[in-house]
Amino acid sequence: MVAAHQACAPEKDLQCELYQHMQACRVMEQRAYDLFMENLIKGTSHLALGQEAIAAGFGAAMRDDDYTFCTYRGHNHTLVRGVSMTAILGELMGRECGLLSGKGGSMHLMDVAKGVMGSYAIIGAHLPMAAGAAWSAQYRNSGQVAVCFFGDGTTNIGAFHEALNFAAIWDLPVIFVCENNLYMEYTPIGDVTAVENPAADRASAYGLERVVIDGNDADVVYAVANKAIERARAGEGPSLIEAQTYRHGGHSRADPGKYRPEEEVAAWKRRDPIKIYRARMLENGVDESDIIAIEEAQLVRVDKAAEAAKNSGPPPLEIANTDVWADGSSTWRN
Amino acid sequence: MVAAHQACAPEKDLQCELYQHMQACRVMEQRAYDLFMENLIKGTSHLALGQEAIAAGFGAAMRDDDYTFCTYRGHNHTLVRGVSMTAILGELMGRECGLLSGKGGSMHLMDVAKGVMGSYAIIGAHLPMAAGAAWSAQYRNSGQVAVCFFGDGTTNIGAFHEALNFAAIWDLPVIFVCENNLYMEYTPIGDVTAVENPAADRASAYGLERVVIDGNDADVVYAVANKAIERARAGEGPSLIEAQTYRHGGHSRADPGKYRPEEEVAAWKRRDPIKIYRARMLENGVDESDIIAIEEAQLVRVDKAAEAAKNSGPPPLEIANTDVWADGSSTWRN
Amino acid sequence: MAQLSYREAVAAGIAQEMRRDESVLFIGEDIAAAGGVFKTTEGLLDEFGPLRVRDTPISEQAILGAVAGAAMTGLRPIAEIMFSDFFAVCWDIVVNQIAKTRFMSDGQCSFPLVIKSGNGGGARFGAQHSQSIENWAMAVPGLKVVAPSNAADLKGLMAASIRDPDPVLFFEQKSLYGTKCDVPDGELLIPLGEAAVAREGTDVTIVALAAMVPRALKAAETLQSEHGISAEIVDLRTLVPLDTKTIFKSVSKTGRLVTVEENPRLCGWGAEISSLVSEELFWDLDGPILRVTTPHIPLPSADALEDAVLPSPARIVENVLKLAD
Amino acid sequence: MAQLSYREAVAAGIAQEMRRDESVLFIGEDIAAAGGVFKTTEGLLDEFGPLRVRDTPISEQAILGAVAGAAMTGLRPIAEIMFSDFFAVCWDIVVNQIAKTRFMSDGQCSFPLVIKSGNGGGARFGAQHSQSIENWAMAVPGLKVVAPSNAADLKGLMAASIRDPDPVLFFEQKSLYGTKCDVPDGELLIPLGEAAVAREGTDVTIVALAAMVPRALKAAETLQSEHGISAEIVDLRTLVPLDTKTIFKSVSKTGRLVTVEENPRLCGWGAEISSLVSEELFWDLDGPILRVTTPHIPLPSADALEDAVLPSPARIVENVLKLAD
Ligand SMILES: Cc1ncc(C[n+]2csc(CCOP(=O)(O)OP(=O)(O)O)c2C)c(N)n1
Ligand SMILES: Cc1ncc(C[n+]2csc(CCOP(=O)(O)OP(=O)(O)O)c2C)c(N)n1
Ligand SMILES: [Mg+2]
Ligand SMILES: [Mg+2]
Repeated sequence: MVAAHQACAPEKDLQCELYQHMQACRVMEQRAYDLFMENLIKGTSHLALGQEAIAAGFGAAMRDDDYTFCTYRGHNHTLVRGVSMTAILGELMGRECGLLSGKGGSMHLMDVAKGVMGSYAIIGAHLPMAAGAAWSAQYRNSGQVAVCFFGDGTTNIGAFHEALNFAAIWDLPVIFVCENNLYMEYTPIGDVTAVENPAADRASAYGLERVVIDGNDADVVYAVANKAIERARAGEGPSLIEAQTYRHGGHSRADPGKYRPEEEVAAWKRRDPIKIYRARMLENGVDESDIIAIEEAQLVRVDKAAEAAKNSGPPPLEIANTDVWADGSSTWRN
Repeated sequence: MVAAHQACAPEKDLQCELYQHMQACRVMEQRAYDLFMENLIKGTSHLALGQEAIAAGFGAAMRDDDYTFCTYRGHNHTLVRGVSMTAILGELMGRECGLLSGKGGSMHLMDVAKGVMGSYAIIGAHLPMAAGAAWSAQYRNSGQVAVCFFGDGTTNIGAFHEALNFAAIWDLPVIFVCENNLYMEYTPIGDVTAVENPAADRASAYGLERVVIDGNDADVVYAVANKAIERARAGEGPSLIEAQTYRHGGHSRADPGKYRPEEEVAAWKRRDPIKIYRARMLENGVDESDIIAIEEAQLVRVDKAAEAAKNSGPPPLEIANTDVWADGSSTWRN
Repeated sequence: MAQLSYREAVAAGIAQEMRRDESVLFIGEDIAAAGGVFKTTEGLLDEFGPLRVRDTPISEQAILGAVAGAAMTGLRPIAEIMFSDFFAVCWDIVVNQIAKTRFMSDGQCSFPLVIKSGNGGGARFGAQHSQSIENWAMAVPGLKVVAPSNAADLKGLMAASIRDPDPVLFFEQKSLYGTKCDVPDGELLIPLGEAAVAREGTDVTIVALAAMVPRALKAAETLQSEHGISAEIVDLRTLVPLDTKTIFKSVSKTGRLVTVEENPRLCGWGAEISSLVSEELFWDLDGPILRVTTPHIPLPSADALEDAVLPSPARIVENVLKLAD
Repeated sequence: MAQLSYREAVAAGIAQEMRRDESVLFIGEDIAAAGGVFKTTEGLLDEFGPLRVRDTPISEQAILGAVAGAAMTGLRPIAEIMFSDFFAVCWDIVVNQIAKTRFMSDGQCSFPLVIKSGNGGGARFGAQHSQSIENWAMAVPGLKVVAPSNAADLKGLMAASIRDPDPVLFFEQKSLYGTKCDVPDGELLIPLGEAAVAREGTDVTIVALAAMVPRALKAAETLQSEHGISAEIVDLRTLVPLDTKTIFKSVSKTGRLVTVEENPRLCGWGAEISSLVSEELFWDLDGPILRVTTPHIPLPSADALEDAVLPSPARIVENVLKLAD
């Protein structure tokens, strides 16, 4: 396990960037939670409250033209690439201003212009797709890398295995990031996995290095992300990173998360990545006023975004029948 | 790698049993080859000439009520469980006397009464099925084990991964036997696999012991099979065994196997499991006349079997429409 | 007779069979300790214990391989595939192994198993958690296919599916989980392959399945009250075996047929029924056969969009009126 | 104009497009060094090199995931799934990812890719290597579906599929690999969505696809010579987009329709066409619509059995005669 907080503190700007990413994610998802409660978000939604350091660390380390592939629990990974918060909340609410005009929903955020190549809701499927984007970057010699986020439960499905082997044999510039939050939906990962570290203990099966990190420490994530991305860009192939973390809430909207021991939840809440990072910034001599400025700015941002999304109407019904095909139509006959 | 031939020679009876299994397999598959050439076997067929020690070792070690699951390259694994040679050759030829009346074919041999739970031709699928049979044995407390044979190429498909993890977490009495013959169809396994030993180097990913054995040494196979079966029967869970071997011919009927270096083929032919075992029996003091008796008996057996199969007619056409359903019919409407 | 929800009927049907037969086991993701993500399996772990009701990893191929291997060797297992869209990750085990092996083996073994799954749209879950795929299942020789429209049918058909000697794909329509109806007390068994006439009528036959049945019934009321058209509603209940007798009897009487499917248009089960009727009952038809389906698109997530594309009572009425012209 | 076999036309079509467009790549199992298990891809590795023509592990989900990811990011990849039965092991990537993502993303990305596969029976390979699954593909919104019946169409449709901006499932019917025909020299492109009238006729329309086209043509000869019946044969060539115009034009003329499918009966593409015709062309029909299909069974392996169940010219003739009664 890569040790927690490295000796040398990163630049102040970078610290502020990481903190800002985490704050943005936190307030956006908290707002999303409130919007469910008001029944303004229908269907389901999977929050990553408590897991923000991973999205933030990678977001800060990635180049603008790199690719992100994420899951239904992908609001944060999407946001940190510079995607509009209004468009994200609008999509969760099924509004016209939504990132996908309401056609995708909470589980399918995607913004190709920002390198966010989609959020996928069938466990495992996006791992080989990320490998494919990396293969494309390798063939085009573009220097891009693909970063693919997924959960601990995903390590037991076949597509995980195929993607890892495939990426390894072709030295693809892809970084597989397993966010181990200890649970599938409601089942503890240890109950259904033959090894202790569901991702890291499989790395050697693909000739890869074993990497387990503290996923609640943004600096650690950032450092490890940078290293893996550099390797990938240099043509040295894929990485598999297991980042240990915890979701503060349930699996999805419907789930109060009661299957988790209270002390476990409490212990992890004490290790809240934002709390940790805030304390560290102060320790490192960052002015508290600068920190507060970030926090306030993100609150203003989320207020505006939520307001704009609320003011947006439902999408025009015609769009339900568009864009099945590249010609924009859904016509299957002449 | 478990060392070749162990110090203490097995009983003479056992040596004869192993040798007889190998001889039976060899002459049956050589005859199958001849029958292709005469166009009496249509379609395709996948021979395991050169790989007989693995089927023989396991066949000798298994209890009558244990389960075998094998692939399209499964003639030998089927035969060693006591299945009729006439029925096997008849099935390859699509005759009425065929094991499955011609409905299955070369790739799908199955004899439930003998514990041969089928031969499967979609790579990987039978691994979870074997785990399922083992789960059933475990639940029924029957003491049965399931033995599942597959190739090196099969280790890169998703079902492999899912089955291994599943079997491991439930401590299922199943033995996964990877016959590493160095090639998928025409592609060397090393070209497409991220590790050197496609099965064994993945064992730790499922909390299993790393086992690589000389698959051309029937005594080694028998010893390792016994150990794994005992473990499984004792409730100690699954094993994954990588047995190194080589097929003397091409992948299937259509393939002359030209992609393989001549010296490689020659070297492995020198390590023919039958040649090796014959020499060892002599060394161990078995009378050559006993050996010759086995050889002659198997030749007589295959002659009879082939003759009987040739004399059997095509299956009655009606059976093409039977046994889709348990009531024997293929009726989907009233 | 007690009122049960469609959701509660799932566990009721399974429990009925688990009580009478020790060879019935049940596995799936989050079905044991958590009682299922749709809360359809609550109480089963407590009653039958962890050897018979068991949580699995996210390994759909392993889950279905496991029930296949267990069914071949004497048990009667049930598996849950959480959302029917996920059948795509384990389709091989269903279509190439479970559905074909009995035939290939010349009848040496059977697959007395049930795979139950939450099917269909209406919950704003988006394209990967909403599809109706009962037509995929119908297309596969060797599978039986069940899709009840109410709690009583669900319980009785679930029990019959578990007792059935063949593999059954059992579709629970997600949008019906909250619906309730009277369910007879005691043992309930409804044979596979029998459609139900959910409403008698004389002018037009509407054939529907699962969540489309209540919608067709609503449409029938409007047709009667506003247009004086008497619609007969046939609830298929099972796609395989298919109760062509009940369909044909109704169409012979009415001379007009409309099918209502939740699955997308192309190669839906409605096409199969349409083709059967135009092959065998052509001379009884008084006009074209119409199909109401979800358009041939993936399902959108936003509530307004999803409501616009799933077949609605209004769209059913519209189509029937076309026939009446 | 040179004679090419259906087998040779595969590499010819791919090579034509790889020459003009560097973004076309091709991956699959044993397709590079070995030239494909059906010898359909010989010469491609030599001409285009190992970066563009590449062997993969037995990892169908990875193969299709790879082409999906590459297509989203600017390339036009081709993948081979060796036998179409194997689509079942990677069906999720096809139906839930490739087919849905463009729609879900509101048109932000496209999937200009081709998945080619050996389809169908007749080679005595048994139930897991012989199925015709073009109807599975047709049932999925977001996929285009191509299945040529001869070498010239194969080359031209392969090229057009590679240029098409949407994902195409391209079915090569295995039993046709050995057939030959004249193929125009130089660049050949046949647009998707255009059926061909393979034989003109006036009494009955027979709609067929791939290997069923030559069988329908044979049946037409018998019908003409022995029964004086003039059959028009429509070779669909692509299932999606579907050329309903050509079908309807023919049926309007003949008033009678028989479809001939290699896939098993239930929910086959013939049902879709039957339902389209009975919905939109009902009043032009002079009698029932008949479907000839493989029975609803897995395919048996023995030659005698396989020949007995695949639709034969004789069975087509029999069905047409039923209509003529
Ligand atoms: C193939 C498939 N099986 C099951 C599901 C249902 N499902 C959605 S999320 C989830 C748990 C995933 O756990 P993990 O990978 O740890 O990710 P986390 O939700 O913890 O971020 C499951 C089982 C699915 N979406 N796809
Ligand atoms: C899912 C799937 N993909 C591809 C194939 C085609 N295929 C049949 S055998 C084979 C090679 C298998 O190699 P290996 O597992 O090493 O077994 P061997 O044939 O060497 O015994 C392949 C690719 C298949 N049957 N199933
Ligand atoms: Mg998790
Ligand atoms: Mg091999």
